[in-house]
Amino acid sequence: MADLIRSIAGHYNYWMFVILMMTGLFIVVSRGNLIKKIAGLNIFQTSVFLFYISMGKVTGGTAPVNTGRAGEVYSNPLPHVLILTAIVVGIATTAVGLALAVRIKESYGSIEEDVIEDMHRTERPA
Amino acid sequence: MIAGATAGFIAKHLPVLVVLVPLMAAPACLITGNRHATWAIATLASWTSFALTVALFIRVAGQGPLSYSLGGWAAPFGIEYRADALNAFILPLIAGIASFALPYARGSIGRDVEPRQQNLFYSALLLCLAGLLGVTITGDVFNIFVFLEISSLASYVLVAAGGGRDRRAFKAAFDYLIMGTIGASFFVIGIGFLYMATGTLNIADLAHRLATAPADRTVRMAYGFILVGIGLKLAMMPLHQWLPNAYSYAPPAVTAFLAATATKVSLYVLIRFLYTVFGLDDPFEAQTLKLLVMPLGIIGIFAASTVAIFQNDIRRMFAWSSIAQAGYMLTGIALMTPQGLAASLVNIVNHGLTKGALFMAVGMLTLATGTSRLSDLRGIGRTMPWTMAAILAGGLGLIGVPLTAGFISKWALVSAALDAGQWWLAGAVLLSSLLALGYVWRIVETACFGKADETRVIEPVPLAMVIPAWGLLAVSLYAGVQPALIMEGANAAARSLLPHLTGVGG
Amino acid sequence: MEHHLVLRVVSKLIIPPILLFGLYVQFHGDHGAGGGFQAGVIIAVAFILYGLVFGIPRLLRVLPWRFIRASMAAGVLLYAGTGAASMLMGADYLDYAPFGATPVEGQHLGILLVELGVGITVASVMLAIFIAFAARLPSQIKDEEW
Amino acid sequence: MDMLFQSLSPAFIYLAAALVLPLSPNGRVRALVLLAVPVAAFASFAAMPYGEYGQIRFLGLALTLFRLDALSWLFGLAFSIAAFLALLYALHLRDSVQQAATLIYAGAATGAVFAGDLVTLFIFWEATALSSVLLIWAKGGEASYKAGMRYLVVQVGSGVLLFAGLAMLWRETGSLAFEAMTLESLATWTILAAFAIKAAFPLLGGWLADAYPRSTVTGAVTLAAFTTKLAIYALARGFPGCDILIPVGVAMALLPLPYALGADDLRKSLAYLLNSQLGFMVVGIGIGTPLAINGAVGHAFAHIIYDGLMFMALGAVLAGAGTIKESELGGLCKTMPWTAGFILIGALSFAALPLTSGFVTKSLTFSAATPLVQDLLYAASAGVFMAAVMKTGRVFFTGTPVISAEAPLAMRFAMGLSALLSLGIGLVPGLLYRLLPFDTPYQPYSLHPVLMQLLASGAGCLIWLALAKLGWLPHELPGMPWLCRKAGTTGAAIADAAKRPWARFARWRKRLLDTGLSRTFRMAGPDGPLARTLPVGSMALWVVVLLGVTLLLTYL
Repeated sequence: MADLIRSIAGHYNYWMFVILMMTGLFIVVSRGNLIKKIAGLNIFQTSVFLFYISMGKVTGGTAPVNTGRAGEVYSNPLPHVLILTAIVVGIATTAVGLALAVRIKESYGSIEEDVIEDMHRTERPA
Repeated sequence: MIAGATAGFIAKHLPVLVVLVPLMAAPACLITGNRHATWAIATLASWTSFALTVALFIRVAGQGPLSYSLGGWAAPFGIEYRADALNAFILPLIAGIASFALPYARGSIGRDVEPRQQNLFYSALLLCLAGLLGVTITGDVFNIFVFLEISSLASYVLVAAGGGRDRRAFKAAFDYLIMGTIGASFFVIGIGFLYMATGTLNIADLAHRLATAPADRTVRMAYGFILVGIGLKLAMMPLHQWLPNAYSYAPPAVTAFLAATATKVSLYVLIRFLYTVFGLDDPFEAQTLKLLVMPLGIIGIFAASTVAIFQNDIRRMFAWSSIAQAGYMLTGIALMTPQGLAASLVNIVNHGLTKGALFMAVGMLTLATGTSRLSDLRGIGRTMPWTMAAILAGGLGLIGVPLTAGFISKWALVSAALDAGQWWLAGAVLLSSLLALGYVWRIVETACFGKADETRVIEPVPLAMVIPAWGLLAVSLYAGVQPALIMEGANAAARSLLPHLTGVGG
Repeated sequence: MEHHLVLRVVSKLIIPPILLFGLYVQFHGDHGAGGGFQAGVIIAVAFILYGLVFGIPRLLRVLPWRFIRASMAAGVLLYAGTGAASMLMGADYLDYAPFGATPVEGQHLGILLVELGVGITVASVMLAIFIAFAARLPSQIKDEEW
Repeated sequence: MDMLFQSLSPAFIYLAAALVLPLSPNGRVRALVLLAVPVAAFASFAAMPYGEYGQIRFLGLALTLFRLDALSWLFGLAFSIAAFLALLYALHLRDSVQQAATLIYAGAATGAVFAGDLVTLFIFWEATALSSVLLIWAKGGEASYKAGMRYLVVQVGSGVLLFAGLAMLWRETGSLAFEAMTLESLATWTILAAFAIKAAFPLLGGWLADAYPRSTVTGAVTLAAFTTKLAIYALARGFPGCDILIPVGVAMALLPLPYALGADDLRKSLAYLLNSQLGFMVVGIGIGTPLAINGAVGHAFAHIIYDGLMFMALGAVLAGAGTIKESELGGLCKTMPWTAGFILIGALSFAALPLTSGFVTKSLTFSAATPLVQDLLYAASAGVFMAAVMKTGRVFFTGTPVISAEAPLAMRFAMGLSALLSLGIGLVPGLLYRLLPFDTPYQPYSLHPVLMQLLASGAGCLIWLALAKLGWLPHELPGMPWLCRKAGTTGAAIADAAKRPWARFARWRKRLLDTGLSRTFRMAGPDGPLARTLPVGSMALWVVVLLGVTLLLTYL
């Protein structure tokens, strides 16, 4: 039991990752508002960032900047570098998603998915 | 002298130039405001990169795999571009389709994008091309993710470009974006797990370490996430729902380009991960292919073909047919034999060519009549016999009638299934051809035997659309008559991948 | 926005240091914490602040739309061009060694150029995103909406 | 160059001609070009030494595009003649689609005959199906469209069976060569089934009488020449001496006859007659001795000509009088004397009267058969006489003349040529015998066959006259199988009782099909759960579900 608790507590970063991921996905699944969906997507992506960053963290390590002092412990910089790219990708995705949401709002007058689907249903010729 | 030096330069940097040419042409298009100039740049870039991919294919076929390290950092540490029999086989398809899609876009894009913004459209198309080429050629798994996202973001924009004509394109692009991002995020989580397990991102290095280390839960998690993430991008059956809308509301040139390349590249990534990275030496991985991917592929073939039969919109019908075709490719991959893999690879290329030509022809039809609904196209075969002939020729390819490219793919898949002792699969593939016959027949029936609407106005189709569509169709027909080159390429690729496979299958 | 004197004055005071800090982060990146990504965002923030306080039209007078779009492309071209230049000088793509007398010196220069390209792109893209959304507002934000 | 030219099957001459056809001006020049095609095709292989040409590798399979031996040579000649006559007959047409379809159809049939392996056979087999259906559709109208659809389904189905069979055979033996087979495995049974459908075996041949009468005037002539005879060739090549074919062939010769007698539509009647003639050939193939094979093949050759002649003549009637219903026609020898003369020769050939081509070829088979089979076949001959000579003869030579125009010159020319050929073969049988695949001497004009044939014909004539006297002649109740109608009230009651379970089955099948279709539509139709555009949320949910399933598999 103690082992279990220790293993759960010891991997708290992964638990956070899982919780954030599920939260994000839940929002995408359950909310009909397109902006909220994008927000959910962002939370989901953030969980991925967290996953990578915590993966590269070395306990007691500092940022991998060469200060000239000997014997310093660095965190693994590679996941951080990767996640920088992933953040940029995330921003780009959010921007495109928001732009699409704006265009949807302009052409449909709504960003609620069910309203839009209703419009589709009525305007589609049989 | 100069020519020699140039040739040497190109030969030395071939793998990176393939991606770099469209990647640099994209911002150049952005700066050049003039739409004719941007079109010229884009076309030139795509044809150049097509020539480069062909050169790369010839070189790899002759001299074996080619490795290129970016920034001078050697392979496991720096990013490596690596061309081997597999991706050198896929690359010409991507660049080639783009080379046909760009002239086609010049004729058709005026309907969807206003002249002032066409340079943005072309640069998005080039970015998408560069992304797809990058995914295919890179030897670094994280780099795959980055290029995948470059191409995906560009393709969301390209799909949304159809919104000028039909606002549903916006919603389709939005759905595509949400789903694509979830897929890509799953993929990147999978890569994270792989990195956790091995500490490397280089494909060859990963393959090596995973082959020597026993597979643990982390690797299996990685496998699951990557399978689902890529499955989403390639429209594996229950994850396909983004595709029909995206393909039916995007501008015709975009649909033709994406249908022929985007899902194909995702399939390539799947093959790369399954056979090179994971190598299927963990029984779990083989088990998943057998218990999950194979059934999903077959369900996809039948369900999507059945849905296609009942569609009223031609583009939507062919979009569903694309999902069914993805099913064929998945079953080939899941056979886990060299023949099955080769069958999938042949199908990737042949279906890419056929579907590209088909969507181009349908685009011509849509442009001329202003509709893609079958019920509005009765008797169109009499007013537009040539376009209908092109659609019919492509449709025969989807059914798999002999002398078409589709026949070669089906033949390869059926004989692979027979070789693997999967009689029922061969039967299922043949049976499913009847479904394809069903939806192609509906088009022929409506177009050729329906009562024509006398008041219909037919607008002239620009030559810029006609020539690429027929060109691509001719290529696909040629691939049906002379399948040797594609078959050999696919066989070489399959052989190069399967030494990894030990003790599985049968 | 005309009446928010405090905001206007503070903005005017704070924008030059932001830009300066952005430049510091930009050019410090090759041997410390910093680099084009961060600097690009910081520089963009300066302009976004200007746009927020003084309105998009005035921002577009400072930075014409055409200029922003061109610099998006130019940044990418600078990045990719640097790599291509190293190819032309006989090394692999993105291998900056041949730029200087020694490989280390060359890499300094190369990274500087690449980071500059990244910075320009990031800054202009952030600005473009901001303007693309903000310019869609029907009118200026009014006092009573704050 | 010479090698390349030689290695191409004559089929490609037809196909190339079909390709350039739309480019040539639509007039007399095209007509001449069209007529030159079969001649050129025949000339291309007529003098070539026997052997296998055009061996290519395709998908790792060794294919033989062009195998020339005695059997394929003869069928090649027969198809060239048929194509020539059909094109000549259709010379007045200005319909590119029909002309091209005819060329492709003839080319595909020729290609199938020269195919040295099963894959090539399959490809051309399907090509005949696809091209010939155009000839049915060319007539236009709902009925011919639907008939064409049914025809296509059957023909393509036959091709699918052939493909399945050849795939299995390849698995078993590793060979794709198209040689004589024995019925010892599922593979060969499947291939036989494919041939059987195309040869219109009993119960499998419904498509024939369904489709041919619904095609165009000229289309029927073309259709009658190729499809079934291709199947006969395939049977002669693949299953010679296969015992089961003898009873099947006898049944095939007998069963369609009542229908032929009962049909009011003369072309339909002719289609049934054709089916019956195929039975004679199938018997010959089943017997399998050199003499019998010679008989079957020779009969197929002769049949192509006189059957074509009959379809041409009836087509001319249809074109001239506007109807082909027995009940609406009469006295045609007054208005269409040429046609009447030609059709008489065709009908006599059908009935295999001495001095006609039908006699000299059929008697080959007869003399190879056992006495029982012989008697049954003579009985069938009597029926053929009734349906061919008496039934058509009555329309031409009795009754009040209906208004009708004589056939155009080109049509008459084609009919005359066929009639001449039929008589020529009948008078100088050695001409045809020399071409037959086996070298067995035979003299048709000996006492027994001549006598038997005349007896059978006489019996047929008498029965017909008796029926006419009794007023049981079929055209009082047009359009239904004659036997059922003549069964009388009690017979009708029995038939009704027998029909009931069948009707129930048919209803049940229809309901099953209907509900199945509507269920499928409800699932997969545009608004069905499979095809509906789901909200993004549900799509994302599927991703999670699939991930869950995959990860669950890790615990297995």
